[in-house]
Amino acid sequence: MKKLSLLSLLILVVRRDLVLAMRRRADVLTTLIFFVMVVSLFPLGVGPEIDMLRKMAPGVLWVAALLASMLSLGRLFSADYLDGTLEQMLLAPQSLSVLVLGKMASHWMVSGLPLVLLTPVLGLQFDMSVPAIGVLMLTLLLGTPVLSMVGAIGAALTLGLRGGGVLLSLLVLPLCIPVLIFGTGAVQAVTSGLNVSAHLSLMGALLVLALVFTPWVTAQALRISME
Amino acid sequence: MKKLSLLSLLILVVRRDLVLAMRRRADVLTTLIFFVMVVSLFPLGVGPEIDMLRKMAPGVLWVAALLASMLSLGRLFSADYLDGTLEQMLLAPQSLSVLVLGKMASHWMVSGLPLVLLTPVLGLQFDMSVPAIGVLMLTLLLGTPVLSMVGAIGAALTLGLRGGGVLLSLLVLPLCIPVLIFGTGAVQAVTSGLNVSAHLSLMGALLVLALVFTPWVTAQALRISME
Amino acid sequence: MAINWFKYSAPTTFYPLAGKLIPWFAVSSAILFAIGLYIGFVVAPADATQGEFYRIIFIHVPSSIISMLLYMVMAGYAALGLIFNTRLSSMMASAIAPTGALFAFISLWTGALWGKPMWGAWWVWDARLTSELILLFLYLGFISLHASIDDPRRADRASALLAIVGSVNVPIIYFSVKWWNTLHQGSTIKYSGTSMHVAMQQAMFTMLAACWLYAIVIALTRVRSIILDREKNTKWINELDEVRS
Amino acid sequence: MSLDIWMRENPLTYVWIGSYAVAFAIFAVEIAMVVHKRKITLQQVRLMREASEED
Amino acid sequence: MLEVSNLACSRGDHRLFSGLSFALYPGQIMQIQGANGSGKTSLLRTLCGFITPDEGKISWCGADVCDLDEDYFAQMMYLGHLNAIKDELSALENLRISAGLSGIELSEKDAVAALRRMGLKGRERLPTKVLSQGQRRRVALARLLVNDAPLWILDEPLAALDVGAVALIGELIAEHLARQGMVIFTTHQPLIVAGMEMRSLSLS
Amino acid sequence: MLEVSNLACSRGDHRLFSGLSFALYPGQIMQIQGANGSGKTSLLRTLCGFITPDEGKISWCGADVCDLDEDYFAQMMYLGHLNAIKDELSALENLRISAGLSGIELSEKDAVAALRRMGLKGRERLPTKVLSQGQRRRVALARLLVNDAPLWILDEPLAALDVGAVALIGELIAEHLARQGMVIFTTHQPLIVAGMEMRSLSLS
Ligand code: HEM
Ligand SMILES: Nc1ncnc2c1ncn2[C@@H]1O[C@H](COP(=O)(O)OP(=O)(O)OP(=O)(O)O)[C@@H](O)[C@H]1O
Ligand SMILES: Nc1ncnc2c1ncn2[C@@H]1O[C@H](COP(=O)(O)OP(=O)(O)OP(=O)(O)O)[C@@H](O)[C@H]1O
Ligand SMILES: [Mg+2]
Ligand SMILES: [Mg+2]
Repeated sequence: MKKLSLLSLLILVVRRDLVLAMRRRADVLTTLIFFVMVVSLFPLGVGPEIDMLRKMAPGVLWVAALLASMLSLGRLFSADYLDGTLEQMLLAPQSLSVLVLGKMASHWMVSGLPLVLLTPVLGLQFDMSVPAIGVLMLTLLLGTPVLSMVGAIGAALTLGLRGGGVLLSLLVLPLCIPVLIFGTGAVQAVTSGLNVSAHLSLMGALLVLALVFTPWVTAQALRISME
Repeated sequence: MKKLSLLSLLILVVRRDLVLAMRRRADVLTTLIFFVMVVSLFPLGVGPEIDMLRKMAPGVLWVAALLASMLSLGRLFSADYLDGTLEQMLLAPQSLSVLVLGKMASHWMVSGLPLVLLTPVLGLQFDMSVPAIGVLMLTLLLGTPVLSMVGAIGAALTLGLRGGGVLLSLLVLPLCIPVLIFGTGAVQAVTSGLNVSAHLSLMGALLVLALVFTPWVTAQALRISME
Repeated sequence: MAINWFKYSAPTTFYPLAGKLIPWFAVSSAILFAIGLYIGFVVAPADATQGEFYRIIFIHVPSSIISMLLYMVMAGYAALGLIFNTRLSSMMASAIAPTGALFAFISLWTGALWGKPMWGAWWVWDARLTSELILLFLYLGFISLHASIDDPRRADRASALLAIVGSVNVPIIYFSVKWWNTLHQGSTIKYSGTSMHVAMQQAMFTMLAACWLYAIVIALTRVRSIILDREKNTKWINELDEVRS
Repeated sequence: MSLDIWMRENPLTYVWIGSYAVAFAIFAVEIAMVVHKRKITLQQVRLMREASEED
Repeated sequence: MLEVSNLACSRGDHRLFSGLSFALYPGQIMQIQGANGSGKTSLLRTLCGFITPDEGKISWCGADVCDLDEDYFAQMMYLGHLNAIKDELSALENLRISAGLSGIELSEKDAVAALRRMGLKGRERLPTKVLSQGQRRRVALARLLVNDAPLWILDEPLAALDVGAVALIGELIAEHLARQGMVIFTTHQPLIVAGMEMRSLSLS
Repeated sequence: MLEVSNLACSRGDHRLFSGLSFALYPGQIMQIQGANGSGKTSLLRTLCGFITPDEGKISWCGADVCDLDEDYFAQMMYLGHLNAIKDELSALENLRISAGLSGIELSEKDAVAALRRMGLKGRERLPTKVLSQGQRRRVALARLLVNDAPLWILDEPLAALDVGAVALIGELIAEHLARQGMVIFTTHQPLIVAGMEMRSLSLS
């Protein structure tokens, strides 16, 4: 019996969650389809004028990504909570923060990354230009991990509560507004020919900030919820 | 011991659900706040150009109403399911459809009607004209009951399932698209000076259709889910 | 005749029958694809207005038609399964759904590729396009609901109800979308209404038949796996040759 | 823009690669999935059969 | 009269019972026995029509219950594992509403009387959230007092009850049988019903 | 060595126990007794650090467990009401992953051997979804075989197990005690551990 290092623990958790996600493929797909569906509802509501759609596109995609990632967060800890695995994780003799980071990472790979990869297709539906789509993807790539990480705090706090879904959105959405503003701001900058690096570096800073603090905060929230 | 008529059964169910909603006020408020929040995210995502916002407004409000009502639908039957009341309802010697209709009605009063009443405030945020707001409210008044009713089918089908929320939206959103289209279409018609009565009567027709069929279908779905 | 139907609606007899039919359908489908592609690309002349691009039609139209047809077939099987409680019908419905969704996807994809040279945009919010997209969503909803329920009988019945509700809604959705689109902008899109060349027609029908046979082959193969999975505790499954070897 | 030009110059390649190759790739993937599913299911059924024979 | 012939039921891949036949006549009582997971609850839920049996028929007074549907429900009351009471409502409101759902308009006076008989005096107007587990079960059981259905289907009615309440349930059942009622129930505890022969059915 | 002094714990408004003190030395075993709802699970969860006690102190080898934190967790293993296994994974994957989470890299061979000892031969690679309740519990208990923590905290380890498995658990515990391990557990069934004096603690 060999002791595991922190890195291999992280890899173990990520791999476990990815394997589980693959065996429950329906859950992963539903998030993705929800995203596509919300995005496609907007033209139906706003009308097919392509000019307006093009302008709305980054906002709509970002808001839809925000909502999809909020909704999928409900499942981040709840399965482990219900079958008792979360208890065992809290008793792990290694850093709980690392475990949590692993779960965040796999949540992002399963519910954030696919959204990023789908963005070009949806962007074309709104007739966005190619550089705009590129920047949009870049901002989503930087921003969705932040959503997963900040959302994890909310998921940990609302674990096992009635009406958890809506409550979760209420807690987390306000915290995610900066990400939304920088994300859409960058795309608007590129379409009006401005420099986007300021926006992107701000988002990078947010990402680093989230990486440093949220795993620890989420670990604390989990300890509170399991009492 | 007097036997109850169908009408008084309906009233009983509606009253019961309203009393329960009042004693759990937080749930009602969360739906409302979610609605306000989604609507307010859009200007942040799309940018402050008032012309575009005015054009988007009906679509955004409708989509937000759709999403808010989807999210609150998760709770339509789940509380009764978990504490066993739903079992007793299925064994009621009177029409299950009437019971279901009562639950739909109170769901609408609690989560659809408040949205309609909030619309003027949010409409003004987007600088909509007064007649447009009037028509928007009218369409929401006709449309949100349809959302509650069609959504009830989805809620009954996904009762007690893992990842219920997203799945519910996935099932129900496509079915609600006609309501969305006619609802926003009416507002666009009034802003471009056209006659709205065609839209409104179509929505009325959808409402009648839903009233006739959905309670029965939902009752069947409940029987399937309780097996 | 009636007896025959019931006989083949039992998984016990249907399973080997399907096994025997699959190779025939598969071979004819492959042959028809070959013929269709030959006529479509070699025999049929280029279109006067659309040039070579119009050749997308030979895959686009069959897959569009089949995606819609399969939804009706699926809903029909689902309804049969719900009303008469026949296991096989429900299994057929769940076997058809993924194929239907893929055809809807192909239709969207090829349509988008056609749109680029014709309209200059990959996607416009046209009535037909939008309703095909919604059809894809309906398929995905059916599949997701079925996959989320662990108890197979409840899964069958719940998703059957959904399919039926969906099929009632399809016309409503279609007309609403159509109306929505024509309200503001005059019809920006018109398909080339010229009468078709004979070879084009032949290619299209051959491809349609090929796609249809392909769908049958896939649905039958899939339903055989479903039967195996659902009935794995029964005696007849454990006595099948492919299981024992 | 470069795609537009390439497309106009090579319409048949565009049609072939864009539509038919993708469609047939999808068909191929679906066939592979169905065959794989059959293999897996058979394997599972055999496993269950062996497990029940051991009892 | 409830008649069950050749009933078979399975959950998931698992056959719980098959070839089960019995008849229950007015004034008779029957206990279902069996280990955990042997299918007692499943049998009762099949009798209620929640679960469609794989094979066999359940008939009420000669007619198949599937055809009778709501007419059968009017003749029957089911009390399951779950109490079917709302935490937010008081015991009184709960009882009146659940009577209303089964089609009976119950006056406040009758409801209070039923709750007092169940030993809930002084607690009628408290939200059930603050009641103890046993008191919550009593609220659910009070429905037996305000219902005139001849067939009672009770799943572990004694769970969480203390000795006094168990005796009271025995009394209630004896009265019901004396009125030519029928009772079918499961329990892991002994239940004594005065002066009645207890039939029992074992699921293995 | 686990030492508990003057422990008090309450859930909701309700004081479950107070003034509880005991010490557990290497090679000792202790059973917690008490009616349903008397607070056995709450006590064990307090010992694990999930619940902060109202009063009192829990110390491990002289140091407060709140200060030790992860060092204490490395010395302890807890097995609760819930099995902590994933339906979608096979027994083998489950065991290897849960060993990994407690910081041990378990080779496939060792894992298979442990599962066989628990009587799961031939079922190592089936998804646990298709296993029976007792088999699922065995998968969870297999963790006892691959863990070298000296303190075992077991909440109803015998639930859902048949006679053979109960005897096996008795053996495992006896071996663990012989290795100078410590065990604290609850159960409603009798458990015989060969040649050990069983201390017991009653909660009322
Ligand atoms: C993503 C884009 C598209 C989608 C989703 C789509 C969808 C459909 C559907 C559902 C049909 C079947 C209609 C029926 O059988 O009644 C169809 C037929 C057809 N489509 Fe498309 N389409 C798309 C793009 C295009 C484009 C760009 C063109 C050519 C400019 C085109 C030309 C046709 C033609 C000629 C037919 C057959 C005509 C008929 O039967 O009415 N489609 N399409
Ligand atoms: N929906 C379901 N899907 C699959 N299996 C099920 C389902 N419901 C119950 N079972 C299984 O059916 C069996 C019978 O369950 P049932 O609840 O009828 O037992 P019981 O005799 O009432 O037990 P208890 O004494 O614990 O109440 C159990 O093994 C259970 O695991
Ligand atoms: N989160 C909570 N809030 C309020 N009360 C609680 C909470 N958790 C448990 N209780 C109450 O605390 C008491 C003790 O519960 P506990 O689970 O410790 O009992 P137990 O002795 O383990 O019972 P069992 O033998 O059934 O396992 C119970 O009366 C329970 O209702
Ligand atoms: Mg039971
Ligand atoms: Mg306990």
